[in-house]
Amino acid sequence: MSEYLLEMYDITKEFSGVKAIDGIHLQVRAGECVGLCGENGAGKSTMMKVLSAVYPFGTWTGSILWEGKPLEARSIRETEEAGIVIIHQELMMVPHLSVAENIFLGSELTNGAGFMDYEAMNARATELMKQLKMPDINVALPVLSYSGGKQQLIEIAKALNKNAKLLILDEPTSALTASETATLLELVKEFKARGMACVYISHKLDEVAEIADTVTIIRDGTHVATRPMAELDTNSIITMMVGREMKNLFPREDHDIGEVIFEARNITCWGTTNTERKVVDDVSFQLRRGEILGVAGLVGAGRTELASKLFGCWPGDHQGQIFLEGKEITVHSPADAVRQGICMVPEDRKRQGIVPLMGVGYNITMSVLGRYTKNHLIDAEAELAAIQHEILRMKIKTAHPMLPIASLSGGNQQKAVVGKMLLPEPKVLILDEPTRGIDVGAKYEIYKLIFELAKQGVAVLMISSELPEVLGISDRVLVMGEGHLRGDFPNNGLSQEQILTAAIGKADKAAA
Amino acid sequence: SPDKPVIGFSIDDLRVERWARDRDYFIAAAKDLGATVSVQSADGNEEKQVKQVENLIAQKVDAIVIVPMNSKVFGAVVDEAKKAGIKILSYDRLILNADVDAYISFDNERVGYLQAEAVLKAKPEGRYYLLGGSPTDNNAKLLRAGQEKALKAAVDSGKIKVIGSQWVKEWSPTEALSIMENALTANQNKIDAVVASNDGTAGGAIQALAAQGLAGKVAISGQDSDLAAVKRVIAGTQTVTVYKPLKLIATEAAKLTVQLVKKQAPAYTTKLDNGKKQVDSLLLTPIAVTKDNVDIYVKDGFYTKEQLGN
Amino acid sequence: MTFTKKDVRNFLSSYKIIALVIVIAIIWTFFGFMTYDADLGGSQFLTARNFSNLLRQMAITGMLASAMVFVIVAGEIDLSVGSLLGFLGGVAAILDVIYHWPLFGTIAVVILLGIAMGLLVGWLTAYQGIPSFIVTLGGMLVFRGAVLGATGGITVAPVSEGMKVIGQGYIPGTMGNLIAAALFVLLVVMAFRTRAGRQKHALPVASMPTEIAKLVAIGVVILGFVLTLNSYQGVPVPVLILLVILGVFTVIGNQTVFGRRIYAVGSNMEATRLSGVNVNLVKLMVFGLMGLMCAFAGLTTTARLAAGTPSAGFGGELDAIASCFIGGTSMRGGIGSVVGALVGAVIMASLDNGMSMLGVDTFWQQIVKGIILVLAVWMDIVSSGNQRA
Amino acid sequence: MTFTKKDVRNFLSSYKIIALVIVIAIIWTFFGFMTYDADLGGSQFLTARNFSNLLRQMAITGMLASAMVFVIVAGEIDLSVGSLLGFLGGVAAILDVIYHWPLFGTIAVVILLGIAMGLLVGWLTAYQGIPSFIVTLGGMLVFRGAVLGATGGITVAPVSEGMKVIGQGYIPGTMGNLIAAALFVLLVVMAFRTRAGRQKHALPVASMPTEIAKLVAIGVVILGFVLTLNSYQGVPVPVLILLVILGVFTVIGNQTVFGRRIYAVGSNMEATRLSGVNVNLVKLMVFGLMGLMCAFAGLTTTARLAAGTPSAGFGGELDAIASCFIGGTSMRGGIGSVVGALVGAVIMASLDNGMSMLGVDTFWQQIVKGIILVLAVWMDIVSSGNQRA
Ligand SMILES: Nc1ncnc2c1ncn2[C@@H]1O[C@H](COP(=O)(O)OP(=O)(O)OP(=O)(O)O)[C@@H](O)[C@H]1O
Ligand SMILES: Nc1ncnc2c1ncn2[C@@H]1O[C@H](COP(=O)(O)OP(=O)(O)OP(=O)(O)O)[C@@H](O)[C@H]1O
Ligand SMILES: O[C@@H]1[C@@H](O)[C@H](O)OC[C@H]1O
Ligand SMILES: [Mg+2]
Ligand SMILES: [Mg+2]
Repeated sequence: MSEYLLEMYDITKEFSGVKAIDGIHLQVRAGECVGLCGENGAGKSTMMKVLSAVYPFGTWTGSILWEGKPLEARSIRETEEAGIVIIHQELMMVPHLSVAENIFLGSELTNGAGFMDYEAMNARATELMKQLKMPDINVALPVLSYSGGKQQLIEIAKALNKNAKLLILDEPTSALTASETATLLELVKEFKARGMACVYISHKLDEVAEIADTVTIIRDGTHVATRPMAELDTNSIITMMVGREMKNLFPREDHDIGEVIFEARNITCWGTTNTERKVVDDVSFQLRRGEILGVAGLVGAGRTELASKLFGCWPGDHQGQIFLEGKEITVHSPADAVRQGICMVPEDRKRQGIVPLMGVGYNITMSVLGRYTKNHLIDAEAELAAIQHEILRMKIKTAHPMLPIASLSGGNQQKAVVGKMLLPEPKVLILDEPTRGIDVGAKYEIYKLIFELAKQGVAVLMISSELPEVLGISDRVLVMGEGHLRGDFPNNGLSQEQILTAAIGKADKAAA
Repeated sequence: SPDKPVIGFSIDDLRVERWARDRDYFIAAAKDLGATVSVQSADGNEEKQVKQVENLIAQKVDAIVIVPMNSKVFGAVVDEAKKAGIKILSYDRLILNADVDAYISFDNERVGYLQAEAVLKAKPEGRYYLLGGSPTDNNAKLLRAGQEKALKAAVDSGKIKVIGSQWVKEWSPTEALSIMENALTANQNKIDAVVASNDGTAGGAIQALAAQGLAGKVAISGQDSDLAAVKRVIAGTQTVTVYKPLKLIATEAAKLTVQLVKKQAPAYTTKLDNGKKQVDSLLLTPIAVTKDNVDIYVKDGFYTKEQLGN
Repeated sequence: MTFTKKDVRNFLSSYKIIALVIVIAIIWTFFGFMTYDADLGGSQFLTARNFSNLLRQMAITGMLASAMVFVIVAGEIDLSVGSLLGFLGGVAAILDVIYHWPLFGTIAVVILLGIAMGLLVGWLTAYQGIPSFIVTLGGMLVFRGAVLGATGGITVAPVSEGMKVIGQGYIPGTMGNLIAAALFVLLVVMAFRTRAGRQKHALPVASMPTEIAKLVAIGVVILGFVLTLNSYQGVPVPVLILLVILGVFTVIGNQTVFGRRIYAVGSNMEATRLSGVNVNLVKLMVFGLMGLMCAFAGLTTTARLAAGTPSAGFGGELDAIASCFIGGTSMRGGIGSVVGALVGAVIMASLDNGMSMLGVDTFWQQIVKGIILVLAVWMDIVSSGNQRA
Repeated sequence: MTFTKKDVRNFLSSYKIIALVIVIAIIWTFFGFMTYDADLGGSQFLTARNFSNLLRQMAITGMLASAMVFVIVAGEIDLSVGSLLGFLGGVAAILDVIYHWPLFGTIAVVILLGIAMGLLVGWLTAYQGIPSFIVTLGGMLVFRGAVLGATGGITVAPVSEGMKVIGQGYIPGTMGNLIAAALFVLLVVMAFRTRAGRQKHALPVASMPTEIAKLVAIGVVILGFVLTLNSYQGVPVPVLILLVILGVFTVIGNQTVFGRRIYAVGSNMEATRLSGVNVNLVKLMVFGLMGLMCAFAGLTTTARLAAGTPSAGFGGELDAIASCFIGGTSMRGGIGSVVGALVGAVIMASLDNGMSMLGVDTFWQQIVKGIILVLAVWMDIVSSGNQRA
């Protein structure tokens, strides 16, 4: 019997001729948690998809040994039967099915007559919810009634239900609140104690540091190092990931803060599924020229809704006033907003940010294409010049400007989306989770850009769930909780604890 | 070439039963005369039919026989054929405003007249329902005109009352069935006669009558002598079907076409104005067939005894 | 008590079927009023006999729509069903009329052929990855050609008496009553079992009086349905078949693994696939089911006309699809119910039937139907607050 | 040198149009061979006259397909175009035949009406959020009814001489040559300007010999095209109109802000909207364009038949949609080109034309067409490696 539960050797996987991973190896012992780290596009998810037979045996090369024996799975079902269970980076829920049905999807329980045994499934699901410390979830309701964070935990319940020997978690916490993250990490530790192995992928390196026993680092599809966590710290992981040392994660630069340029007054938004619920409740704030205003809060605090409303794309009912440079403006659509100088980089890059079939360049000029026309026809040269300029300014890594944006790494896609929203030369720039799911290197580039903009006098509203980021970047911090504005703090000596307390609501009175 | 003529036969829609028969008789007759036939069916689509005639011209056939889906749309393409030296025969339906060489047919208004006449004979008094043909088929309008002509006197004298009328989309039997069911319901079965415009739609309507135990009690017409319809006439559930001796028209048409190609003079019965010229025409007489004279089919060799026996 | 727009919207979106039933009520009232004729002793539209007509006239569309719901829920579409129906009906007529096959044999062969064709379409879509829109567009042409080829363009008639019963027969009154009673008992038992089950897991249940009221209402509807039809000639055979299909398909959709997976596939195919579900198989089977329903519909059409005609079924796909959409099935997949689709089919049939009784011109009939279709979906969108703009 | 399967696949997926042209070549060779007749002095299919026929026969479908590409690229569908074409053609005939309007007036009114109807459909889809499948399914019924109502089910004929020219006229030979020459010069100039532009920005360009070879090839095609048509009667007017549409639409698709946005909307509507693009307006305009093309197609149909007929355009939507799909337009939106759609239309027309010349039974024609449609899309899927299974 081998010392390892899982061994992967020399794994290589190509996508239409391009090697996404190239000869990587990975070993996991029973009861061990292996952290898998690497930049965006390094090949982490691909590696795990190979393992779980999302890419079946035969579509990649190399060998996998499971409990010492070769594993040549052609379907997900086979790997699940072996005890390998994966929680994917993207949410994989079926929105219209109930929580219980989702948990049992693919392994439904049936009664004697061959019908769905809802009683048994609901009972088991309720039990799982209790284990995950979410006892008030009604497992008979459709999954879409719950927020993204809850859905992520339901996803974990689904994985638990499968008797995993090896659990793969691919970026499980990018949509979780701090307390939900803590719950999750606790659970993983518990599983470990019971002998379950796991592979943990995350860009949040402190999480990796907290639970990994061993860390494997990959870069550009190749293996860099495998070390016990005990010999590492987050800095050394970063160095190995990006191939160089990064001393300062937040490149703060001085910038002048000017007069009030933007004001939101008494903004209220109602929900879309539950039209009675106020998802933003009477929020008012001001924003100054050259100011970076961070917005912190728990998931579901209503930050995205607030941003959507300001940008004219909140689909539910809403009310409130918006002032730009002292004048009240109306914003019925993103087109209105962009025209008046308000731009937004949305939260969900894949769904709301990129136009996947188009080239990077065309994505960048999308908002201002009208500028590059002569006699109503696009002046290809002028457009190209602008694109080249923007690609350089944003340091976007791409073979050439016409490459479909979908084939870029996440970080570079994000830079292109930001670039798109800079071309209209906004007075106010809203960034909703601008660094979600992107690696440290790309984050760094984006921070630098934010300071650059602030120096030029742009007012930046940055929504972020990563408190270090909020504290590292902002001049001032708004804290939201349950739709209310719960605090407005200048960022000097502000601590994570202060923000969290405010977010949960205890600082209600202290605010404003 | 004149000694081995190639004839194009462009048919409106083979989903209507009679045209399949016309085709078979025509091909057989042409073969006997040493000619070959290229058959085209347009599925009831006039644009497609025009295209098919164009293709026949490009194929350099010697003559084209057309059953027009729409009589008024062939002016241009017929001109083109003439320029290419191709003879054009208008079959069953007269092509209007075009330089056609000859026309052979049964008179459609006459068919309508016969239908209504036979029904009227069976039910000289009572409540009448008119089940028309496809609202997009010009022939359906001619049939209706003939039917109305036949009924006019009785309507005026108040002996009969037309209590409703509908057109049947695409001559569809299913549609006819629903229409009849609804008409019967709306009138609490108080319908004495149905003037249906062809056998297919009559077949649908008769199923609705049968469901009410009225098949055979209500007089109903048809045309084309579809096998199913002839069987119904024998069984007494359909009053009349108009027999257009298809073998006759097809054989005559084949003969006429070959004569045209060979530049011989065919025997015409009359000349008809088609809006552009006086077209040499050969008009054959349709025959109303009721229970009394159904033996005509066997005599004519249209159906065998076995076919009708069933 | 005053209703706000929001209240109405919430009510309608949680009780979609009720909104549809209201639409039916309006349509029926309208036609009932318009066909009122003192001479004939009342409204001709609102008679047991016309009710029977209406149901028979919707039966074929209903059969197609029952399976089309699943096709659309699974995120696909089938444009070939009308032509396939025509083809299968033609085959049935040929076997029956020309070859004098025993009824049983004819039915068996047609059903097998239907399933085979459905599976072929499904295989091309699911396993070859050709969008179903294309496969079935092609299929529509192929089957249309096939029916012409098979029948030679000739009406094949008359079919045997046994065959006719499928389309034209009625269930005797007492038997109808019996079936209705059995059905009601079954529903009551099921309702209470579900209730008990939910209570056991502390899931929300309706209050006891509400539950009983609901069951009484259902009982009244079933009773009214059977009594009305019995007061004419009894439950028509195709309507009974359709009701059985409704029952079976509803159970499939809600209570079986296969059914739930149809919804899962349509709602999020990728997630379903990654849960280890063989999504291709699910799609394949859905199309197989569609083929089976085409066979039923084809047999019924041939039986109803007592003839196989080359133009049968032409355009039937549009009626079926429209019924689904009117009945609340979502274009985007994942949402829809068989009962909704059948209610949609009733609405369409009511319009046809009523306008035809009023002697409305064909062209107006089409215009009105087109407008109602759009209106129905628009109402659905507005009421569920999904408006895009 | 050997080709692997992969090489072929890469080649085909980067030069889709070439793959399609190869398909055409195969079809033409086949029919050319089959229609060879020593008596008549050669192949009847491969004659100038039949080439002219073929192009005229595809012109109407081509017009619809040109705009349909944009509709599908924008992620929508339009099932109503056949009926709208019929309706507009009917209106044209009525104004021309019954009211003796001057040609100019008729054309203007029909065009405006077409655009208005297109915008109405677009408004319901884009601003009311009703899926275009539904809106246009309803529209299909409404327009079909409207044409019946307008014409009373009667063919309206004969149209004026002026009107006829639109559908039946030819461009004199010399003029045809002139236009061709001008076009060629324009293409050469544009090619070199684009090239220079790309070079300036260090974008990859084809090597100079390749570029020249390409231009020479284009020149030969244009020359062959015009000479062939001139050897018969000249370039048919509807074909010229179609070519102009091809040119204009290609420019719209590639060189205008509007065109770029159509592709963006179809590829990711949400992202496009959040980029500050008024996506509803884009969709509205796409449907307006579709309406305009229906007007063109309707006028051409009426002119070609010299009559307005109640059944004109019936089923035209299916041909148009099929052409787009054969021509490489993606079901999922975001991908497609006008030239591809026209090549698709040529393929469909060639099949119809060739099989009709061979005297193939109609039912076989439909079956073959259905199969080719599925096959073409399947090949596209396989060659671009997008197979799902
Ligand atoms: N389906 C695919 N087709 C083509 N290329 C792909 C596909 N999936 C992944 N890739 C490419 O493979 C490489 C590895 O991607 P992968 O998703 O494994 O990265 P990752 O390490 O998980 O990154 P992240 O941290 O952003 O999640 C990337 O360059 C990516 O663009
Ligand atoms: N209790 C809840 N029930 C149902 N849906 C909820 C609930 N809370 C939040 N949501 C939904 O979950 C989504 C996430 O919430 P929202 O976008 O407001 O959070 P946020 O503060 O922007 O946080 P983040 O963007 O980090 O997720 C929203 O679509 C919201 O409507
Ligand atoms: O014979 C009939 C024909 O004259 C008519 O035009 O179409 C229907 C047929 O039944
Ligand atoms: Mg990843
Ligand atoms: Mg958010």
